[in-house]
Amino acid sequence: MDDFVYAETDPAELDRYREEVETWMNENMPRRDPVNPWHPTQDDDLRSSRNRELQRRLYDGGYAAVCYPKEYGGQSLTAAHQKIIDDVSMDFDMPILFSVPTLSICGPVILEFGTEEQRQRYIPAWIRGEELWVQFISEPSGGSDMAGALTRADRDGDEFIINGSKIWSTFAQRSDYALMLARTNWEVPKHRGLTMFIVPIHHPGIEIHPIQMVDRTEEFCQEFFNDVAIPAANVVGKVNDGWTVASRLLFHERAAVGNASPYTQGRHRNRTADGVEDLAAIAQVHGGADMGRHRQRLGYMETLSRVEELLSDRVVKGIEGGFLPAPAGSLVRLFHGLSRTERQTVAMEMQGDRALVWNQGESSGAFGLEYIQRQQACIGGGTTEMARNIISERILGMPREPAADRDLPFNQVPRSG
Amino acid sequence: MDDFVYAETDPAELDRYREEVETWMNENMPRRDPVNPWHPTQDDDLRSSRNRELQRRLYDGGYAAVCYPKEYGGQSLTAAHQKIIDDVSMDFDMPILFSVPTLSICGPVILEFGTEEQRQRYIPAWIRGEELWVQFISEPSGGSDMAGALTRADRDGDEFIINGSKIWSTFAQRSDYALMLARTNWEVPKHRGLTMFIVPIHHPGIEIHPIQMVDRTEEFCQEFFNDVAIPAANVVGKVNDGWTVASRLLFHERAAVGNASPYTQGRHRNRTADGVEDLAAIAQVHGGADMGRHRQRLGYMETLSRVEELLSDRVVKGIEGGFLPAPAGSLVRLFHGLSRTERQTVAMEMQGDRALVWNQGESSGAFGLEYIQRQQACIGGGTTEMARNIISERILGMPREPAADRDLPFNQVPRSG
Amino acid sequence: MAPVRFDLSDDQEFFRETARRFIEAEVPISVVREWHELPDGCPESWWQAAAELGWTSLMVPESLGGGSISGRPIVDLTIVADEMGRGVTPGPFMPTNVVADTLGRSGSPDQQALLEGVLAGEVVLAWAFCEPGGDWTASHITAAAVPSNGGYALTGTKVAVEAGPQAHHLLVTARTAEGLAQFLVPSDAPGVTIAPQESLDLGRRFAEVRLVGVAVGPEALVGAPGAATEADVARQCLLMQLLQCADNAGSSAKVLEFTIEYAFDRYSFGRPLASYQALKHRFADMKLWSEASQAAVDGAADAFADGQDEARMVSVAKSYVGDRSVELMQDCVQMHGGIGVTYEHDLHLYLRRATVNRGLFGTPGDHRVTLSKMMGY
Amino acid sequence: MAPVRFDLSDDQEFFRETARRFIEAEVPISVVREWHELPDGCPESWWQAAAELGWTSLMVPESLGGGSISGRPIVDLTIVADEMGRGVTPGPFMPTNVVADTLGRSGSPDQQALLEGVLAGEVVLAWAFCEPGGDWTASHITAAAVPSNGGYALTGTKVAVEAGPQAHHLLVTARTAEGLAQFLVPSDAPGVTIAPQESLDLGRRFAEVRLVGVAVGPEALVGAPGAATEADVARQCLLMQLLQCADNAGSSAKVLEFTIEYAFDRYSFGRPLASYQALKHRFADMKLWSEASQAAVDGAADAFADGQDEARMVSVAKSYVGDRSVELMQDCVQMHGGIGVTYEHDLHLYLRRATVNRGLFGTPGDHRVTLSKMMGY
Repeated sequence: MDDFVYAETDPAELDRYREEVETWMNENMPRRDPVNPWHPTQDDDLRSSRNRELQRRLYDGGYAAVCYPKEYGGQSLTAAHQKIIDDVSMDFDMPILFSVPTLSICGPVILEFGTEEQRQRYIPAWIRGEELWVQFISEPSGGSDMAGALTRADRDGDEFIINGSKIWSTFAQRSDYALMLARTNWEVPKHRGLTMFIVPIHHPGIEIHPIQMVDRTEEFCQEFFNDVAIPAANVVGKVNDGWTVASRLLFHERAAVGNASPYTQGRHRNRTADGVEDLAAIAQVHGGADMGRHRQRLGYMETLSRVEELLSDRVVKGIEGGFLPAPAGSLVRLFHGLSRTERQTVAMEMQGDRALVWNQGESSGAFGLEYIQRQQACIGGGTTEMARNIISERILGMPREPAADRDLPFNQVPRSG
Repeated sequence: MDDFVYAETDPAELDRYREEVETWMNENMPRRDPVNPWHPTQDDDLRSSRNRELQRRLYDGGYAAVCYPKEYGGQSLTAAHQKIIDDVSMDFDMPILFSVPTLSICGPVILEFGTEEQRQRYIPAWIRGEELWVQFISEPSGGSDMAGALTRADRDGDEFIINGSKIWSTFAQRSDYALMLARTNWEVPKHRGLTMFIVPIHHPGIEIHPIQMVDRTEEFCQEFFNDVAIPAANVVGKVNDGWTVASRLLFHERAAVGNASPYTQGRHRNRTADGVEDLAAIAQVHGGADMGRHRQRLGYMETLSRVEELLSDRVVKGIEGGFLPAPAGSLVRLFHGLSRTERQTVAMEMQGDRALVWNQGESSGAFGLEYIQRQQACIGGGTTEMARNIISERILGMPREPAADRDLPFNQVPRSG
Repeated sequence: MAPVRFDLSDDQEFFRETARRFIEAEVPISVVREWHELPDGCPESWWQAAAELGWTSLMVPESLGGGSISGRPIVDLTIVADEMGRGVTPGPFMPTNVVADTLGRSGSPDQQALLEGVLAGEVVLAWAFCEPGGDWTASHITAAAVPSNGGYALTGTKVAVEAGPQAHHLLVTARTAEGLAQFLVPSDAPGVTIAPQESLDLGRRFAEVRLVGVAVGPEALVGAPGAATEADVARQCLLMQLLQCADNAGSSAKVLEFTIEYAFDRYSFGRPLASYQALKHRFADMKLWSEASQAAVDGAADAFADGQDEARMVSVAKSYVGDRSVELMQDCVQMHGGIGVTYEHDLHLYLRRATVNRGLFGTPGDHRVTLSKMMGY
Repeated sequence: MAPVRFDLSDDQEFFRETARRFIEAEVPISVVREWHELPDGCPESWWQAAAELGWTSLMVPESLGGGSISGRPIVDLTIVADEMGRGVTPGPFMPTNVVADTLGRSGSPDQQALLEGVLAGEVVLAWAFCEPGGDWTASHITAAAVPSNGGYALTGTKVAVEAGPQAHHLLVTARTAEGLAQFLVPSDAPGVTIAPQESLDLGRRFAEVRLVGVAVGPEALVGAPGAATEADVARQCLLMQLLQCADNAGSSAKVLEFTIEYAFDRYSFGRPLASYQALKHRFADMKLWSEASQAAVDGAADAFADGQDEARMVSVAKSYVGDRSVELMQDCVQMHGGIGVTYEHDLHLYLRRATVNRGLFGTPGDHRVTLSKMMGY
């Protein structure tokens, strides 16, 4: 089964729910400070993080991860309900850190492949805000080739011993557990020798190094594993069947990145020009002689952001109704990457020189910084190149790229220099 | 040898030559009618064509195909001299029809691979304006895969019997001879079973069907061959070595399309917005509220046309000096295709509604017609896709595309449905 | 998998299927080409058959014999436009429905009586709106309606009047002392000259309409001059723009479909075109444009049907679909190579029509300016 | 095959080679990163060594101890700019040369005496030109030079003054009753406040320069106010823009080189990235942009050296190179994937600098407007 579960809901019920959510949020969630908003990623204390506290509040109110089944702490509601919560929550601080990957990526994977014990043990802990998860999937040598993992897990009695390195995990240092893909058989083609594990992050054998991004923030990490022993009970799905699990994980990642996941809570906001309104405001300030050009840009940005919403609704409906295959999430992912880079370019252009050279303390430089990092939107969570492969091969059914490693035993596959 | 022959020439000599050419043209060539210019392709009478007459005038004056060796009717001069003639000739009617493919594509091929008899027999006839040539290379089933020719030439004593079909020859019905690529061996891989022939076009066994383009003009033709007997003496190069000849032919075609050939005479002009000045004029008329947008477009078009000139000079110099490999002509071809389609799009935009719906007799519709045909600039003379393959593979040295037909006997190669 | 709405009711789905089968049976491309030679662009009998399927009744109130399929007539209308785009189907569909909508809403009983003929496909309506050099907004209208013996005398020149050559009645937008006004005028009224214009689109018909002191009675007025008419005109523009977008979404989806087929069938260097990654990635982009265009059209149609923010959403659609649809078709021409720029190949028929839809009633650039102004800039 | 001019004389080629080897030996990227911490962006001693290679003498007349390599100093200057771009090499190269050029042409003997220090790399010059919200043309200048006891009092605010923090003297552009004028002012003159600004470019230094009633004598005037100064300012702008373009042509060529290498070395799904056609075609476009950028820079430099149509050709270069260089780098970031947006990777150092070069002294869009106006529209 390659799509989400949705239920029919009548409009009246949804209107009622919206009112209910609005009332509750007003009474229970902190309003977003428009001037100097709190950014979920700013707060870096592990145990008593604001994200965990806010997640707990949602849980107590019954508005946490509402698409999850009741028995695991959710509400068994529909994507429509979650969307209402997201809309309303735009004016409030939300525990965004729990949305990706914990609830939207790791969550559905455990729901689908986890043992009942694993589900009982872990899912409620997320929804109550007690545990944050990350993914240990990408590797320094791997790029988009997730199945090319070199990290090894060698069986030793009822344990597996992990050695190797993973990269691009989000805030691993602040998190508790990770879903990790490791190679358990080197004698077979790459897809058939992988296994998915649940790994406790704060383990003596695991070193975590934050990665400094171009703007010097440290959202991502690289991890090094030295003889990390993991109980066999932590295997997710079957041993050597990890790729089945991983491809579902990647599917949910695309959905999350493409705003097509019903498991995310709230919406991420950008430091600078997130909405087109923000751009309009910039134009007001710096417009002047360039009004003609700014109007074209502004109108185009408004076009892209509206069409992006409409497309993502269409894709969700299309997958839900079986009109579109599940990989259609890649359409949203591709559109998002392209429109976001476009927006950051336009924002920089509108800011003018101030985005390039600014007085100490001025905020205009952030526009320049976001511009030089704009490709992140086309890289993170699966590159736009992979999205185009998926669209052409899995939606349009075009022939797959010849892969030199398709049927070769993995230990014979050519690798980076 | 994969590049043109150039000679050093001192600037003073060139200035003198320019004056000489100007004087001569003023006295001997008909001035271009700015209002209702003559278009070399309009005139469709085979024998007494204006192109032939103008070519003869150039020859009598000693300004025809000046880069050709003296012994074949040229002047053994340099590309710099030809460029001067081209510059000066912009104000005069020129026999453009002889430039491509006769002088710039077929010419160098005969120079390089033709027997002395062939050279003596054919080259002077072009330069004197007596014979026009075309190419019979592309085939309906072939697309960019010139070496996949299905037209067969079966040996019969000292003749070859041709059967099959060719397409995209330019004004074949007005021409005299063609360079034709045909398959003489089906048991070997495609590149090793081809032969190049000189074919008299007006032959009972050859049917010529003009192809109507989107704007209903008929520049190109398709030909059908039924048991056309060609003497073995008409083979160019060696039997079954036709691909060697053809790849040189394609090289010269790219040079010609990329304005990098020293063998073309004069420059082709467009029916509508050819120069940026034309665009500026349109903007003057229809500018109005869109001034801001038009300025951006106009400035960008000026940018592209200037850079295109500079790039093509650079590439000619680069190939000449051995700084760039011969395939660098594809850079110019690619730039040209992209800038031309851009210009035709902008011209249509500037014309506004009049390019879409117009009163009978108004000329503004031509802008709409050129817009819907704009891709011709990215297709004719080798597609931009082929140019990108050439640039990445032969200039950047990237791995070639896997070809299913590389080493397969041709009669076993998979073909279009 | 053709990109149509995913929320069609069974009735709407049946309506769509019927339209598609009707077009495939009655107006295959070969017939479209034959009809290029017809002065009206299509036979009257065929238009009457189309009308029987409800193509002219959707915007007409039930009280006047019309009626929609879903109760959301605008959505139903885009379904037909989408299918007509897929078939580059000729016919006075857009102007007839747009004018019929206004007559149904603002017309006098006498004027509404005309709708019976429209429902039967016997009466074709055209909208004489844009003037030479005009910008497709009411503000540029200079045609004058001067009071004269109890009625008005209309004078002005209108261009790109779709269905002008075959229209029986014209809705003429003009200025009066009381503000903007619209008049329903018989095409053969004295003083009216209708000169067919040439168009990039070989299927539909356009005309220049010259009015020289055309005398009409007060009963020719459609609705009240001033604010009411301004609102009618604004709605007529939005409706035309929405239908143009639906038409282009349908035609570009269709072009993409047959170009993808071509890429599978066509071999180059022993491999199908569809196996070349550089082309696959461009097809992926085109698929994205096509799906997003459909989403934009549906979003605009819904906004219109709900009366919520329709001006913005229609401009968004025009801004997005206008550009993506023609760029998609141009890249499909490129994918076809030489054959794609021949008259014999059908591609240019789609591109011609889409290019006209893109430009009339405002280019994408124009609509971006509109959107920017809506944002107060 | 790095895209440099194909018509370099042996002397020029030697000059270029020397510059490249000097940069590779003295300022490898590791050193560039260390120098980010230096207040002046580079050690004085290094700048003096660079000056010994002739980096500050090209625009200075031989009579004053300067001299070019080829007799076409502007061309020689772009050779250094291209190499510095390839190395993202810091240093007050652009403003020092631009101001030195003006002093050499219009300066008084006393002012020209300063050039000796410039030639030795001991004196750094900056140009205090653009004002907050300014458009990089003389017309926006509001800084005032008011006559006061025999000399002038200068008042105004200048921003994005390159090399401002380390400059010994400032060339200040201001208005007088006689028209536009320029003054050579010691950085430590009373009333001058130089506040370092932050920049996307971590290598070069910029400052805001505030002048409050700065008293200068008549001898501080550089050239004659009015037309003569207008011409000097125009030339200074063109020179800065040309050097920005040469810098970006060099840096984007370098980025493309190491990204292509990466594509050969990096394997994905058992194949090098360089074997994927979708990427190959993008690399082909980038190669095109890179070669065309070099052609545009060389064309502008030649036009400048020949004094023929240089304003147009420099705007053409800024319009083309400005956009293509940063788009090339952004696509190279994409080719690198995640590692390309890390601080540790060098790519962003190039992109930061190229983005600043693209924007200061007019964006590509600004220069397209300029070109359009040159065409009388």
